[in-house]
Amino acid sequence: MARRVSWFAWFWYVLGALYFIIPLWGTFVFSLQKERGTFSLAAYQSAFADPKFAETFLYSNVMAVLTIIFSLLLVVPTAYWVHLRVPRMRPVVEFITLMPFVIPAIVLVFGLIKTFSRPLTILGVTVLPPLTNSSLSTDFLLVAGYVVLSLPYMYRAVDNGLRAMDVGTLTEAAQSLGAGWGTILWRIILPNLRSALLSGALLTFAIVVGELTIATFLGRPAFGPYLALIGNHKVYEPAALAIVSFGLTWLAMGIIDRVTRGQGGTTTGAH
Amino acid sequence: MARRVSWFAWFWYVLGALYFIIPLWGTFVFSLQKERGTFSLAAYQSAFADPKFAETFLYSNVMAVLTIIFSLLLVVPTAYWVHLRVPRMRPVVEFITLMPFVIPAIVLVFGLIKTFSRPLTILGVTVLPPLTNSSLSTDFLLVAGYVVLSLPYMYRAVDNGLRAMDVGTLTEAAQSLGAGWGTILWRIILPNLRSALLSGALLTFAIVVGELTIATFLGRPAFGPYLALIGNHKVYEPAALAIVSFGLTWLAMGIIDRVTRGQGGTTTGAH
Amino acid sequence: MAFLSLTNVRKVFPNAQTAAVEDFTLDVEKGEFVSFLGPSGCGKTTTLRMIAGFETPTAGAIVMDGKEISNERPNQRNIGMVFQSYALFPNMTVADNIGFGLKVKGAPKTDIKQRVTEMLALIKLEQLGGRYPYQLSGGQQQRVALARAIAIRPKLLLLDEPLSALDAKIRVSLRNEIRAIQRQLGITTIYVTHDQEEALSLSDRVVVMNHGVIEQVGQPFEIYNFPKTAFTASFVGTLNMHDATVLDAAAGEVRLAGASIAVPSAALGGHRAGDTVKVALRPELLYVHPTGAAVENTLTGVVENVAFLGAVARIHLAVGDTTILVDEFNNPQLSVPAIGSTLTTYFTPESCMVLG
Amino acid sequence: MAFLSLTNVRKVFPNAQTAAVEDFTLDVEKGEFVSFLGPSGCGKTTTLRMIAGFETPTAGAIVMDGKEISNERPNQRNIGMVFQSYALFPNMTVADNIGFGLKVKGAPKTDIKQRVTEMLALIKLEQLGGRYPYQLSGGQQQRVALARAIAIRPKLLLLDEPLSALDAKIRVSLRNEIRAIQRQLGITTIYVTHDQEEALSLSDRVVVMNHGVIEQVGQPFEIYNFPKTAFTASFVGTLNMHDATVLDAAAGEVRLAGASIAVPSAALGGHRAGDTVKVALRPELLYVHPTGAAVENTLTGVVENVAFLGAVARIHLAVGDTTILVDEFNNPQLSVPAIGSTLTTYFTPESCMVLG
Repeated sequence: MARRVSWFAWFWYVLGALYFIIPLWGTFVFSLQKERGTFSLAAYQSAFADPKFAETFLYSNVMAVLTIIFSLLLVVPTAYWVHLRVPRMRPVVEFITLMPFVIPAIVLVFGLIKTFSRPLTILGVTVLPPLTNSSLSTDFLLVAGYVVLSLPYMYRAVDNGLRAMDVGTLTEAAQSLGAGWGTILWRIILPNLRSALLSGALLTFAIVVGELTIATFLGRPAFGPYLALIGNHKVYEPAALAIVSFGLTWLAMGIIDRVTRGQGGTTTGAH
Repeated sequence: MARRVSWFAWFWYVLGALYFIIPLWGTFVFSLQKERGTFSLAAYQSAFADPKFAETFLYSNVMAVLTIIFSLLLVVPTAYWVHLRVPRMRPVVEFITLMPFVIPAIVLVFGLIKTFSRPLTILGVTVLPPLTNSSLSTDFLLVAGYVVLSLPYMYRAVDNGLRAMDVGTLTEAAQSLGAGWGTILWRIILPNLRSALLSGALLTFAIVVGELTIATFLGRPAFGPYLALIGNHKVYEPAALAIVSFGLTWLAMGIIDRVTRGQGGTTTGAH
Repeated sequence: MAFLSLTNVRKVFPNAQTAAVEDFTLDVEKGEFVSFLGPSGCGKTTTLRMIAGFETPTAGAIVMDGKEISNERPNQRNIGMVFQSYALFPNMTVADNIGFGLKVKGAPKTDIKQRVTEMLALIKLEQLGGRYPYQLSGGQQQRVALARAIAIRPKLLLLDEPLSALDAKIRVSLRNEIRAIQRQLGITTIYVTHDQEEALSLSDRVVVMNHGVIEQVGQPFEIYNFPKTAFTASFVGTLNMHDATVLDAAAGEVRLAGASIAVPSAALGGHRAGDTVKVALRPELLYVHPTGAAVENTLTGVVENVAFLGAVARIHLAVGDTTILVDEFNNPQLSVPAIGSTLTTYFTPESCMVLG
Repeated sequence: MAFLSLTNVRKVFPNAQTAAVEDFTLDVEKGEFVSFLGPSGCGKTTTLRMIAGFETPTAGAIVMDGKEISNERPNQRNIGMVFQSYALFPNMTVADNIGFGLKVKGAPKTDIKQRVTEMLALIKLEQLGGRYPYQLSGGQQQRVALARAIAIRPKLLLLDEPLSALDAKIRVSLRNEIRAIQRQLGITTIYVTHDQEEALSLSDRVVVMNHGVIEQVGQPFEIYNFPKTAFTASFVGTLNMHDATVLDAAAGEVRLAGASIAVPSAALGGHRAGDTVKVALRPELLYVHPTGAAVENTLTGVVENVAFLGAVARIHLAVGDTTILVDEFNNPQLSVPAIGSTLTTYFTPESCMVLG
């Protein structure tokens, strides 16, 4: 039977590969053509030479790490609680986490700016000063926006991780052995989510580093706007940076694969 | 025990709600303030009055429907095959479908334009004319880009749907009753994926209608660029359109909820 | 006073039409092994989960060791629990799993180590302390789960269908092991199962449940031989149960499958001639009639089928339009009757149970 | 010629160290009910899946009704299959599930309708044709799955642990139903199970498997009473199996648990005095010694435990440092020996099996 489906499998394999490889190959070849008539890495050298590159890249990395920390604090307890107490609500929560893609980023950033550029008052009492006045508080807004953007990936990753274990029974087993909520989260749930959290964090990282809209509108010196700026002024360098970013992705994918493989037995053991 | 966790539950409930509601509320209040000193729907009237609104909205809807059709044709057989024959590859395929968020849309569109604005040749033979010459072929590129963008949602939705049934055993049961691959896909797999497909399709729809980058760079008259354009020139109308788009989302969510509920027994029956 | 007392315990789940458990009252003595036996959805697991603290009773009291525990949190009750799905922590080794409860309680490291060694010896897995759960077979995992529950020296041990996920052969050997360990430690134990042989073979007392209420509480021998209700009689063990017509209540005479049968006359008290009663007979209490001998209470029929169950050969005998099961103990020289042949079976009046 | 023939069938999975099935040769007659019995991972399910066409044999031939089918696709073989997980199509009603196979084959609507009605009557679910699978109990779902497999009038019916997911009580009633339907239709059937009682009670012949190879093929009575290997003897039924030392091979005399025991001398052929052999005894062939009577082959020990299993009371008797199990048939007047009391048991030389 395996033989019978193989033409089918190959058809989709080839189609899928072409779908991803053709644009990538085009971009790569293009990035090597900065020097007319010959292939060279000149575009890469030029791209890395700009001090702005290192500066914006570093800034985005710091923002990415902050985003990961805050979204973990938000997502892990929520997803755990949903799994444990209201599993029927899972599709609803999942849908809510997908909202960032339904509300375009541009609308999200409008809402953030409109709301927090004035002092926030509840029933006439000021509970929060305007946040867009200093760069520190604007960074806070930026991270808040990024947390929303990263929600779908982070939630999905954690949700998948929780689904792979029997959350309810493990929790009850730990309770019957005298463990409280803190111990259960820290000693049982988190260790078993290790590879899921890593995968979510890596994805969040990649998204934040490349994000354009929110960073632009909040006027922060991030890598995304820098990439777009180069795209407007230069021809070959954006292609080079795209290839670099793609390379980093595959590196991350390799890491995830290794880590997941190391834990393979843990999940397959359930069968 | 339920009582003990309730403070915890409420804390996250309230935090999550604030997180989403504050920006939304701010945007909504703002959208009502077009006429100074009073709340009115003037911004909504003004936004709907523009004939460009209907035009771009219709165009984006057509593109969305095409995107849904093509991504279903790509995703359903692939995901089914992965579930059935190479379940160990699932994390890898899943990661591949997430790539659109790791390669920024701007890079994707660069690659598409760079590759397809010239005749595509393989070993010196032209297999495809340049696609950016006519608006029809550019629309084709646009849909191709959108299919990539929608992959994560579509794949996840289908993957979840497949996971909820025992794909392998159902397939073998159908085979032992004499069914071929076509019958199995059409009569067993698709009907049981109904709510998953609907959810994936609705999300794809929402994403395509709001998408900005690809449509802008390919120069097509879509709703996303129109929204951005209004955002640059007008003050209150974008807020109004954002609220409308949000309302449509909740409508879609309600529909999904109803449909999923109707089939609830099918999945819970497995316990 | 009893070590564990449940008094009028009731549980209604939100949005449920009927109570999952109704008016459950039971005293368990220290060191006793009690089983809750019944079909799926009879409330046995819900009752166990209320004792463990995972569900809160809607009404009633649960008192353990003289203290009301209904409102205590599960992690304060010091009750060990073993689950059907083992529920070992996948990120910990066997030794860490077993030591987890003591570590949570802040026991010194040397104490934990000593107790883990002790437990590994008890479950005969001395060599496997460093393994991870996924490296063990199902039976080994469940033994580790048992050791983990016992390691904390709980006041009470609860087992929720611990053998259901295992193969038939391992089920039998592990149940003997569980019973031996329980005897050795003298730990008060409650065991939930839907398998009547498991309940009968393990327990000091069996609680038979159906539709959320207790049908009967008693020793295995009592439950099996003197069931109080038709449900208990038919759920526990194999049974011939047929309608019979009372011929003479005072003389203990009924008509069953066309034959006049003697039953204990006391069992017919309150019935009159012409009444319909249910007469129940265990297949192993029916004997094949020795040719030529004259005995009372005989039924003659045609052999429909002979099923060989191992230690027992079960003869399906068609008497009129009812099928009577007759069990014979296996032996290698056994001559089973041919299908289609005529056979006479007899039984003592005392072995007849009259129900309803 | 046999209806179904497997000849030297072998299956090695990619990347596997050892063969899942090795040199499997078996002939099944038309209308026969054959069980594959063995522990998890013994290759029984793999063999079944090769017959169904879900796995391709690495070597060997599978011939059904005179035609080699090893390379036919599963949907061309016309073999009905019933799965452990029921595998009903959740989007179809019971009637549509049963009619699916005929619909796929393009049968006329009226024919399908008639056949579905017939099948619903066969499984006694006439009223439930319009229900969806999730509205049925597990036992009902499995009956629908059986009807669906039979509806296409398959040449062969395969059942893969069909009762494993069900409660003990339903398992027994459904297995009797399966056997009755199989008898009624005369359909050739292969049944995979890890439960020895199921295999013994259902089958015309049982194939005992272990580690991918056939240990023994035979009728249930034969498998149980005359096992050829130690594995078969211990896997099928409960067994006392202990090492004994040959005292006099010609006279059939061995030393077991400190006592001199007579066994069939033919069974000791090839052994010499001083050799160690395994002596196996079924618990139901050991009898409690009537006080004062003089019989041969007695063992005297201390009662360790008495487990009441329902129809049988099992006495654990400690003789020296070995534990001997003695089964007694239940009766309400049964007086079980007290734990700690001394008991003597006896058995006939013919009931001793000598293995290896």
